[in-house]
Amino acid sequence: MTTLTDPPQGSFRLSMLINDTRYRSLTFQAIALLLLIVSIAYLANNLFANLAAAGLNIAYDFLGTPAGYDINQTLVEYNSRSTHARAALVGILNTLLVAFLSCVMATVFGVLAGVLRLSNNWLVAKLMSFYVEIFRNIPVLIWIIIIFTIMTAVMPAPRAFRGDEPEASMLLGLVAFTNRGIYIPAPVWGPGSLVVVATFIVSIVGVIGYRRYATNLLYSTGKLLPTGWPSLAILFVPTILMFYIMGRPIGLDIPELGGFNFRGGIQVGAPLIALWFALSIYTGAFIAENVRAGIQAVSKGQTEAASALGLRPGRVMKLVVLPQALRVIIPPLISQYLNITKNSSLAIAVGYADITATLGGITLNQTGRAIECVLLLMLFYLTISLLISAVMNVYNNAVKLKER
Amino acid sequence: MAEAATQMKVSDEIAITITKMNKWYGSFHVLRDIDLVVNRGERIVICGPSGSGKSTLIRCINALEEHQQGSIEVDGTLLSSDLKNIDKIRSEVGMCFQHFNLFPHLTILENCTLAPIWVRKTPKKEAEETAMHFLEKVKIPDQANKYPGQLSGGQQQRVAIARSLCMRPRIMLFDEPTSALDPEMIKEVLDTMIELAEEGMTMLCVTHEMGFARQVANRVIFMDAGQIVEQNEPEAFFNNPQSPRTQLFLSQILGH
Amino acid sequence: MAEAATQMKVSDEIAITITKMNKWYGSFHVLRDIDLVVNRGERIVICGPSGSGKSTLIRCINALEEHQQGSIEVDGTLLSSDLKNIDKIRSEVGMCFQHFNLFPHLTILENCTLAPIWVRKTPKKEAEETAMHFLEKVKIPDQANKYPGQLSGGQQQRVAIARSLCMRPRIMLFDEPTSALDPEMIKEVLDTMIELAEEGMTMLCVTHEMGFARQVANRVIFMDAGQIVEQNEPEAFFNNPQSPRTQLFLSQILGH
Amino acid sequence: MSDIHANSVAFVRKTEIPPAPPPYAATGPVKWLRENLFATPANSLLTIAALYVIWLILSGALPWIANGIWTTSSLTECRQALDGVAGACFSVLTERWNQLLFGFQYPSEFYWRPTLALVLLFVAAAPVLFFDLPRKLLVFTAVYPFIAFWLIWGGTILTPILALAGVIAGALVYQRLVTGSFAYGFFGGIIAAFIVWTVGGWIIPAGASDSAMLTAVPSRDLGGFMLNMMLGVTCVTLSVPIGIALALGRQSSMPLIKMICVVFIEFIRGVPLITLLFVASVMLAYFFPPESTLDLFLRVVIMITMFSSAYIAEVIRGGLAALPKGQYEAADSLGLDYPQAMRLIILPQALKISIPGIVNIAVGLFKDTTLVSVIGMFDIVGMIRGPILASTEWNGVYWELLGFASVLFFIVCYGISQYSQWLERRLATDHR
Amino acid sequence: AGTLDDVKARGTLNCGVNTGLVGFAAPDANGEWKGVDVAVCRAVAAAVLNDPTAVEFVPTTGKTRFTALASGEIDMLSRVTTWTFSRDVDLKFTFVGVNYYDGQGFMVPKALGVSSARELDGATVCVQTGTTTELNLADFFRTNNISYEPVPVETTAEGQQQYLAGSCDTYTTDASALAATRASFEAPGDHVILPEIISKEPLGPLVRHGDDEWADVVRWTLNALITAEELGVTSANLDEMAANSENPEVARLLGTEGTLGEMLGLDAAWAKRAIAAEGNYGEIFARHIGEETPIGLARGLNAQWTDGGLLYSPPFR
Ligand SMILES: Nc1ncnc2c1ncn2[C@@H]1O[C@H](COP(=O)(O)OP(=O)(O)OP(=O)(O)O)[C@@H](O)[C@H]1O
Ligand SMILES: Nc1ncnc2c1ncn2[C@@H]1O[C@H](COP(=O)(O)OP(=O)(O)OP(=O)(O)O)[C@@H](O)[C@H]1O
Ligand SMILES: [Mg+2]
Ligand SMILES: [Mg+2]
Repeated sequence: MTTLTDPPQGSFRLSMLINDTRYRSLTFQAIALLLLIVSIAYLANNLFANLAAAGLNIAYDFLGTPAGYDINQTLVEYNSRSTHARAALVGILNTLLVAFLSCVMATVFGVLAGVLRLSNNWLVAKLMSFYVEIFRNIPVLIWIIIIFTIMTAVMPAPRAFRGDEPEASMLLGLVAFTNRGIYIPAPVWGPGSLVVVATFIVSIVGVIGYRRYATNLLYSTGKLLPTGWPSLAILFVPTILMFYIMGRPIGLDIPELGGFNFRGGIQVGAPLIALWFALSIYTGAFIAENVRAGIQAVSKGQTEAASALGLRPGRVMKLVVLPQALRVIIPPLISQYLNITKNSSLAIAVGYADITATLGGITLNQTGRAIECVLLLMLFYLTISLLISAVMNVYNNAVKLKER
Repeated sequence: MAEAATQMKVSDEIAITITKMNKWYGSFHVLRDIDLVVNRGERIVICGPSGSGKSTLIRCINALEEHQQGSIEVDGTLLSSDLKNIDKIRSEVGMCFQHFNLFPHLTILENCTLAPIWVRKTPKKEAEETAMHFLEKVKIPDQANKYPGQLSGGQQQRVAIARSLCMRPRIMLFDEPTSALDPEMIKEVLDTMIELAEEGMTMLCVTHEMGFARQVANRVIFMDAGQIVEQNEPEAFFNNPQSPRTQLFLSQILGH
Repeated sequence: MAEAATQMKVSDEIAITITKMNKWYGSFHVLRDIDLVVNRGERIVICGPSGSGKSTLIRCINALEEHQQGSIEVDGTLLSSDLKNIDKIRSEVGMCFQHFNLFPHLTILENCTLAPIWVRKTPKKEAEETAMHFLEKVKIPDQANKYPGQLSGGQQQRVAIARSLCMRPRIMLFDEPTSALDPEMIKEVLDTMIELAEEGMTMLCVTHEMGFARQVANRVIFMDAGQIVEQNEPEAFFNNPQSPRTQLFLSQILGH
Repeated sequence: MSDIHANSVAFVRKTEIPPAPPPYAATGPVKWLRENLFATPANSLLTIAALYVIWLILSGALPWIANGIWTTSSLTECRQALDGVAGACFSVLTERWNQLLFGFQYPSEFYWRPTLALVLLFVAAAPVLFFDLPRKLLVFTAVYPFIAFWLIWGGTILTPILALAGVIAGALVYQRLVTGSFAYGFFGGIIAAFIVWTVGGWIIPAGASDSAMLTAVPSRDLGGFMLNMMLGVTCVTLSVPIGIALALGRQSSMPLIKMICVVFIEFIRGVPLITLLFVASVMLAYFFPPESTLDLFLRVVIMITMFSSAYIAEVIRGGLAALPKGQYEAADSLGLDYPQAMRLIILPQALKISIPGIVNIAVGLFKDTTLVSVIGMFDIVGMIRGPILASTEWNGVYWELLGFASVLFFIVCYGISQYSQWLERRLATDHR
Repeated sequence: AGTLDDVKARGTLNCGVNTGLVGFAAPDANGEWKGVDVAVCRAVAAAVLNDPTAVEFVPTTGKTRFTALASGEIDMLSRVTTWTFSRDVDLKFTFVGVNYYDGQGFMVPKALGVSSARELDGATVCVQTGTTTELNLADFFRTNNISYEPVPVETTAEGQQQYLAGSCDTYTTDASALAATRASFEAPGDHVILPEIISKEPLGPLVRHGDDEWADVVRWTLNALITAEELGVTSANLDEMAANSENPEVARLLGTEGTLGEMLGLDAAWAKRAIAAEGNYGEIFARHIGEETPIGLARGLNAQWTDGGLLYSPPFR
């Protein structure tokens, strides 16, 4: 920017470096830059001196060597001959998995508790504030350990299911709760199952279509169709019919006790469950507060105005309060999602193979490449959080209320 | 100006009957033995010191507050805890608030069509036509696609009036509709209300705009400490108040 | 009333010289070729429609905003990017804002002594004495130990004036000092300003209080769209405006 | 009053109606029950469900607590004593309370020292937390860190005295020079403090610690809940000034400084604390000269402080943004320079607004100090998961130990958050 | 300066140990560190600083141990660390010897009825992460073509809890540690250690690469403990042996003859002090993990070569 009228050029004096607004900020920035460079140089110099003294170097080729260890919960093909990079990938996917599951469940808990906390039922409201206070004020690590302990120390071991008079039995003969996790039946896709699945997908589209149609109908003729039970019917009836028409092509692979463990079915490991549940219920308490604040942020006048127009309470909620409350709720909600992702790194306390446990744990231990592993680890989390904040910014800009 | 008021027709039909109505907030007795009959087409202005229960009274009429004793009958429907009756009364009675309470996430047009579509089940197109009609009436049809936040206070209050009118109410309640507005804007809102009055709408209006009261009211009611202390035709009320409390109040308000 | 103005002495010394000053906000040209010479002891009132650049102009004078072309000289000091000069000018020039901008966490007395102690390096005791002197002058010595939040708007604005005066400025700038006040309070602030004017303080005052302008101003400047459109002695300015824009403006403001 | 009619409009009240008590149905417990518990059928169902949940919790927990055994010396004995009845073995707490609170290495004869430090902490924190208390108490707050350091770590008293002397010298020089320019004062103060520390370092005799009044305790021996408290208090205290600097930097008009602060803040906020603790435990040592002996405690303090200062910076930035622009302008127009304006006008107000936010960060941080157990420090969680649960006597006692830790954290965190709510209410009504 | 000088200047030895493994390194009820690894630290401290208590014990986890050593936070690491090629060569450490020849084994509850590791197909295995154990385990099951499910645990304590809670069928680690763990159980008899030893685990103290003086000090202190047992020097007869022994090697060892201490940069009585600290290797073994202790390990491979074991110290000459 061209600045003020100044004395003619050439009369530069050294004191102007401090006294002249034009140079002053340059001076300060130069000093800051210098300090920054000096301190980085100092740290880097120490680093290289230390590494050289220890005869080490910074290299990432260890990522290509076989990891040598096994991982119990993997979403992609992996065995002990796979590389460290692949182990890291397994970890990343596991982090994303537990973060995703926890976000969903935390939202459910949070919204429920937040809404119930505003309920005019005194007892329920008090119970919910008890939940919120208890969970907010105790460290999440302790919650993870407590829930993991419940999983491992209270649930029966698989061997309890053995014998003629087993101490424990499977729920409905389908699901087994053990201290190693929960075993649920896995679907077996027979011929024709594709048709059933396709039907189901078409039904989902159908439900969306029906709801659109109902809205349009309301708008064009003023007829209000019910949406609740018809949606359910559209969702399930055709699929169930098709299931029987195709001769029940989808079977269940029911977990069965064999050898040391249950076999067959899908195993959801105890660490995953503990982490999932603990993160959800802990973060749920925070989300509940956000939800409550969001709903309370919609002024009482809005509800009154809507009721005065004759809208029933349910519609007031749906048409007036929620759309406004969501704008308040969603930004903190997204940062809670970010917190969940970051807190999922506590997986290390329960032996869940997330990125912190694989790359930042076993790989680091096995290769001794501490600096490299920790840097990669931070890079990963940084990427995730930058992505999430980018999403948040986009959202915030999209819903900003139009003002004068 | 009193002529203007008398020119407007008042029918003999009764619109609202309030009998021996009492209301408490906790143990605080806000409304005491209120008796009031409003005829169709009447325009009533309610005034009184702050905290005297004016807002509470008109909020009881469309069940935004519940009363504990006595009865309120609107257009022949008794206000009880029966949801049906409440719905019926609310669709007969429009209300305007001090702070407009427009829905900030909806455009002006959507604000106006929301209730007709969802409560009256009017087709959207028809609702929009009605809305445009009333927006024209309050003289802001060109703002229909803006958001409330983009309008001035006076414009917002006029939208709020239009929004109520879209439900085609037979009675309108106003709770200090101009007290949150700048002086220039007060006039435009009062003009709209006067126009409404001239069309014969039954109106109950809490306001301290004495000019408005003189011009359109059939009756002015003065409340204090939860009671109706005095009521009279505007000329008589202002020129010759009977109760000492009314006199005190008027001296304060007009001396200002 | 014009006599009052002419009574007050205007010296030949020049206090402020603004030459061909231009300022842009981004690409928006707020001030265009402003030329203005203010003599010591002169009292100038600046008026004009909202957004015409009045505030910007006087904020440029004490470097709250920087200008991009032309020069501003205050008391012989050229306003440049040299911090020394800026400091010098700011300690010569006092400023009062529309919203007082008192420091809410400090008492009235602390508000007044802060700058003398830290900028002028006056000993605390002496600073307090000065402060009390000026607080007496604006007629609120008894509030010295209260906090700004405990005073009325008019009192706050008078404290703001006293606070500026404590730095013993030779020039005072006022930016709509009364526009955030209730009518009763406007008078007490204007009285203080008139007193100040009578003592011969050089003043630049953005205001729409025409009574004040007539009573104390030597000159009234009318700005529009970033330019000085017209300037004249108050009587001539109000009774016989030349430019059509001024006429329009005056008709609006006086008709109101 | 049937005389009120459209035809006879005029009405004047002659008699005042006195306030009457509300009808019984509108008051009393009946109304309360009806309104708050059984307003609608759905509501009644909810109430019953809630009662059931409460019954479930209480019926599980109460007998367990009531039957608790406090006096046995191992789990086996405790199980025998319980004889199949559901009950808690609180004896693990009576047996190991010292380890849970102080770690297993802190000499037991010195337990009074950290305890005293904790008590004094309340005294020191009071004037900061409650504005009404006499400002003079802040003097004690200022010396408290040195007292606490000496109490907890012991060693020669000369060390804290020297540290204090350095700070005082710095402050004096700062006061002397700051009237000239903030920069002179600031750097002069720092230099003076360093001179005093260096010179003092030569003077303190090498063996002073051995013959000290309080025996020195190495920081490796700190543990248990005390470690959580110390990490929490130290890191929050240290991170407030750093947070202020970062927040001011982020608001700066100088792009480079702004950039540095933004990058730092966003980086720290983007990674989980645990990775920073990994940095402390496995990386940081590489960044310092080999001969420097930064022990793990210090390294962890550095990383946690960085972590919390980034979050506190964001809170303070909010406080700064909440101040009206007029405050900056008024300060400018009075001729105050930037450091003066910040110190005298802006920060006092911004910090006051930010206190509730800072307190929330502090609570979060305090809870997060449990993560140090993951890098092998023996805080209360580390003690439970390591030495105590692994010991032969108490292998398998989960609930009592985890419950105890939870209760401790709950008391502290809930207390602090109640304080912050009280403060928020108070700030809302304060004369501002 | 070399580590030796640093240690002398500091007056204490920083010794990295396990966070808690009974018999090797664990704090007792009074918070005092005890165990075979700890004894080595004390011996070195005694040799160098003339004070077996001048040791700072730094508890390290599998994750932190190598950084702690590489960065200079500790002077030596004495923490059941397996001597492997990559640790020695790639991570740039110097293993100065072996103080315990170990091998990886499995522990299972008796009730499971398993008698060989090869029967563990499909089992859930608790294993400490970041150890060679984890790698051996993978290799063992891979070569035997059977499957398993690993449950990674961070510390011995955690492994023990998980195993006892039944969330894994078997716990695998070095056989000595298994014995130590089992010893701390309420009912040790309910658990068996399977006969297979699936790996070689030579455990020993290590120091940083490149500081040979210091490596020599630690190496020969360890050797002194072993040689002392071989020569029959015990903490009890130490003074007597030093005064009267006919054996020239004993004389060289105990510094009554020759200048071995000087060559190391220490004084003549260094080894004598090292042995005095906790006794010779045999005494240490017997006190912490031997058959009389709850851990109850037999000497086995860790007997002197003269008794058919692998302990074979180079001569003091
Ligand atoms: N929700 C409530 N709970 C308890 N008391 C209330 C509530 N709403 C209003 N009140 C009290 O009832 C009394 C009457 O209130 P109301 O709002 O009707 O007065 P008003 O005449 O409209 O006053 P204003 O002119 O200030 O609007 C006041 O004393 C008020 O404090
Ligand atoms: N910081 C800024 N950035 C960009 N534009 C600005 C800024 N401040 C003021 N403006 C614009 O500059 C113009 C002049 O503003 P200024 O405040 O000087 O007007 P004014 O004459 O004082 O008006 P008012 O009577 O409303 O105070 C206006 O159009 C305003 O929108
Ligand atoms: Mg009201
Ligand atoms: Mg202006």
